[in-house]
Amino acid sequence: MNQQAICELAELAAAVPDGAKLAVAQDNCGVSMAATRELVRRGVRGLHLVCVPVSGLQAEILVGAGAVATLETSAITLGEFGPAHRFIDALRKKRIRILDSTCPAVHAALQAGQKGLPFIPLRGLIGSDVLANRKDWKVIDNPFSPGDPIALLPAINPDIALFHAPLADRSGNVYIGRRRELLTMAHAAKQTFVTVEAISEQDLFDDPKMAPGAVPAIYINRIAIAKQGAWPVGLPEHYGCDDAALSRYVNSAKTEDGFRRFLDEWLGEAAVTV
Amino acid sequence: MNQQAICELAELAAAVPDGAKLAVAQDNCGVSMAATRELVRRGVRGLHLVCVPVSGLQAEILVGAGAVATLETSAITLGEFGPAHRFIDALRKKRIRILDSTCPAVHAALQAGQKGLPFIPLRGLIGSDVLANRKDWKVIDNPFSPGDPIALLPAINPDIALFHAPLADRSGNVYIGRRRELLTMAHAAKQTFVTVEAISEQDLFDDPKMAPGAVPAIYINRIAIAKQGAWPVGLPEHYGCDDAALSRYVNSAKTEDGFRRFLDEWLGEAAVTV
Amino acid sequence: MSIPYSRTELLVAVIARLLEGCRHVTVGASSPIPGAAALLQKDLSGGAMRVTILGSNRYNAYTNGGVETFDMAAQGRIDAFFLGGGQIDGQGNINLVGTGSYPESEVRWPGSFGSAYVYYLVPKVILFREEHTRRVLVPKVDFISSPGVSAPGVYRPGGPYGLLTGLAWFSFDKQKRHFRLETVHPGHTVEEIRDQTGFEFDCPAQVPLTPAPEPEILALIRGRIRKQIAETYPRFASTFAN
Amino acid sequence: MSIPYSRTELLVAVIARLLEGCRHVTVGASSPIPGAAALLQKDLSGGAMRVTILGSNRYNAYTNGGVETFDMAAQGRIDAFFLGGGQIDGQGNINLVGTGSYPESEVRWPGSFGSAYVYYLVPKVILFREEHTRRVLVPKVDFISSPGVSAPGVYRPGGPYGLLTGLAWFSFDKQKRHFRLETVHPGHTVEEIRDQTGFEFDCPAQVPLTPAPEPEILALIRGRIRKQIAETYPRFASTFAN
Repeated sequence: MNQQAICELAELAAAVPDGAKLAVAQDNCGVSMAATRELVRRGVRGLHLVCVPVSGLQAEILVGAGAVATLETSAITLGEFGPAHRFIDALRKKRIRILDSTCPAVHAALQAGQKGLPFIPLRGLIGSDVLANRKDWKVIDNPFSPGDPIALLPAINPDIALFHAPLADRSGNVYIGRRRELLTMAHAAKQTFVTVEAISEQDLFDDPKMAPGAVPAIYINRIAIAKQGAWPVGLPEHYGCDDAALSRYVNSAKTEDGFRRFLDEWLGEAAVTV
Repeated sequence: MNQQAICELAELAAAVPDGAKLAVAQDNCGVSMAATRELVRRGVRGLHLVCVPVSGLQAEILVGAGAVATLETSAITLGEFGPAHRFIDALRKKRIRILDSTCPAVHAALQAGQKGLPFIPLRGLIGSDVLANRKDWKVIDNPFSPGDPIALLPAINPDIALFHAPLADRSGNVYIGRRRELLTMAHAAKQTFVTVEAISEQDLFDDPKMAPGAVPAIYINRIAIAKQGAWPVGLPEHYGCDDAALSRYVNSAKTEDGFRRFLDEWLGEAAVTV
Repeated sequence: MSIPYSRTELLVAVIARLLEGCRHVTVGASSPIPGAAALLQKDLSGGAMRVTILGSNRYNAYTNGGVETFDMAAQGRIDAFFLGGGQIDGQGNINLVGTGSYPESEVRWPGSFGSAYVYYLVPKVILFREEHTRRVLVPKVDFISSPGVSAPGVYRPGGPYGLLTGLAWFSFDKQKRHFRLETVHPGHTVEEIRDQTGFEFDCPAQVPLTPAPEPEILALIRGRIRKQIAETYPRFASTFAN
Repeated sequence: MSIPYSRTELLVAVIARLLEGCRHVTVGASSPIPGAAALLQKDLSGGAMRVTILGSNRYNAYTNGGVETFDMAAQGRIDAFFLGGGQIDGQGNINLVGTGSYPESEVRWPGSFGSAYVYYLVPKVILFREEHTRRVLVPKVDFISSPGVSAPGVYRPGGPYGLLTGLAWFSFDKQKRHFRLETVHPGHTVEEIRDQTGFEFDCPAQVPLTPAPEPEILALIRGRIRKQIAETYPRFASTFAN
């Protein structure tokens, strides 16, 4: 972390360059919708979005806003609220390149990135069209047991990992609790940007009960305060998802026009900061 | 975990069969010296001891007592207290097979075990005599980048992981805090046996601050209470190592006779249980 | 004399029976009926069976992030799991991606999730899809998110145990690579199943009816289980008996 | 006019200078002098340099267990690290395992620890061994825990930066694959270095003396740094000035 890690939301978004390989968290695991809005506001383009391992509203909006060139994910789902219309439309119109994956493959490739491995093997996959369509994956014969084919995945090292967390401290440590994929993302990524509900005046490492759930400051490059920063997605143990807002979104996004109207309104709202 | 996870120390030790591949933690990370004493008392033989990634008094005593057939470790050290005489003597007399390793290789191979991978690649190693002496390791050409040799390590899946922790609860969850290698050990091992300072009446998962530092009960097969169970090794945040006892040990263990006298005395002491 | 029950209640009871003897069952996202069934069997087992429900806080004791489910599957610590599919074919192949040509897809679904992995590794994968139509149960899936069977030599300790729909329960024969109709749910017929199924399946001369839930099972479902599943699926729990 | 100082204090000051410009330095187990030096340079950098001391509680903010040090090294997040060796040879090979034939070894040391990895990956590895004798600095090590240089094609962003002993500081030339005598510690001579070194090394016509620690550096070492290192190495801190 540099000394100026704590910054404004707009600065954080401005530091995500066009074309970046951006890793984002799954719903209810720390989705920074606040930063997503700032990214759309600044008109980011050409992202390679890596969903860890799936995404919902965040990917759907970034795709709809034309910010995404490549989408690497195991699924895009808005769950019971309905289809991800903008995602489906972008695929049909060939506006994005899709790298369909499977959850453990995203996790394993990020863990390879975390460990500085060039690749990692993974079971499963063989005989699936997921593998058949991933020209970047390989199948080799297990060198320890001939006649045992196994898939190899190249490591994922995102340029930037982006997520939302309940708490950071003044040293730049971020609390994630049990949401360990956020730690893996931060380790694997070149830089990590985080929005948080609040900044604690107490150092997380001064409390032996908090330290095990922390991402150390050395991995964290930017932190912006964004209260309710996951909204309308939820942040477990803090707030649930906003069902009405999500239903409204899915309804609006059925058409491109409807989505544009949604965007105008959403971008018009001021970001909630302190 | 089965329903009878909480048991007596002697039962725990009796459940470690001769010849087991036993993974143990490094000093100050949760060394179960209490279980080690019970293992020596029951006369366990033929262990394949995997030190994660190094060991001290625990491996030294198990080797000295004749319990170890194969020793897989990145180092055996008693630090400033002096040489590990019984370890050195056993090597010289060819009483044990040594698999010299390097710390990140032990960690990576256990992580492969945790993930159910047959092997994992690792950087470094090439050109070292560590690699040259590990006939179980291989070097391949990186399939993604020809001309880039890389080592492959087979996964380590211990029969039993054994460590000492500050706390367990009645459900069988065990608190390890920041000592995450203990989690990896438990995930990779077929069974996990733990000694603890105390049993909490509160479920660790009922406290969101404790849960991130827990090994879930599903990985835990036996738990025995052993107060000061790491002694004379330390348990950070609980007690330091007993310098006088360690110095005394190193002094005794200079000769095989001296070590035998130490053992007699040590085994004569009652285990501290509740 | 039998007590009236809903289709949801029948399916919960059927799945619970299928889980008998499991030590640990994991239920994926958006799976309220399998979740309720797993909790029911856990209750019936006297707590001997463990249940992990992804998306639940109470029934999820994982501490290594999202990867832990998959690592556990690979470790052999998950005995049963549930998968669905926009399309399922007679060889047990499942498609969670879309119809028509890939990647443009005529109909696009969310994606493969963890199917291309857990289907290989979990011994008892129960395919569960309420809709039983030729749209879903097809001769051949358009995209194989995960195959029902694998070539010899492919590491595959897991695979399909059977297929449960709103109309019937089929077992899967890994050797013969196809389904066998085992029971038809009360109110439905073998002819209806044939009409609505797009793939060939084995069919014995006499197909028994799926047993109705016993009164004490129904009472459990409507009582304790409904409360337990409400933590993860509140809306589902409120429409349980419909 | 110079203030009297101990050899320990000199070594701490020398290492601190070598660490200038690093963003993050990690110090392994049983390394009190490198630990003190890293804390000194951190202080001099105004906190811009991060220090991780394995074995410390205060200077260790890791949350992923023992593997995190090695993963960080592979990520390029550690700029400098320290290694020693029972034997070190003129090609920068280090031996932490033992002398004579392997595995019986005439003299057996603890083992290679993480050297067979970090030596390849950390850009600035400082070899540090106080004992400067032909027993330690040998023509060829008996066991290569980790090689000083690697064959072309081997992934190796890291390696030896130099060798500091109780008598002198050598830099390492990766192209030429050998050491160069840079400075001799006050009170010692080039002849003494030659006598005590078992391998060939480059030696300029004039070898400067290792600069003595400035008074303000000595004051820092004896004040703040001594207190800070006492957390991890209490006994060492109490014998600092001896």
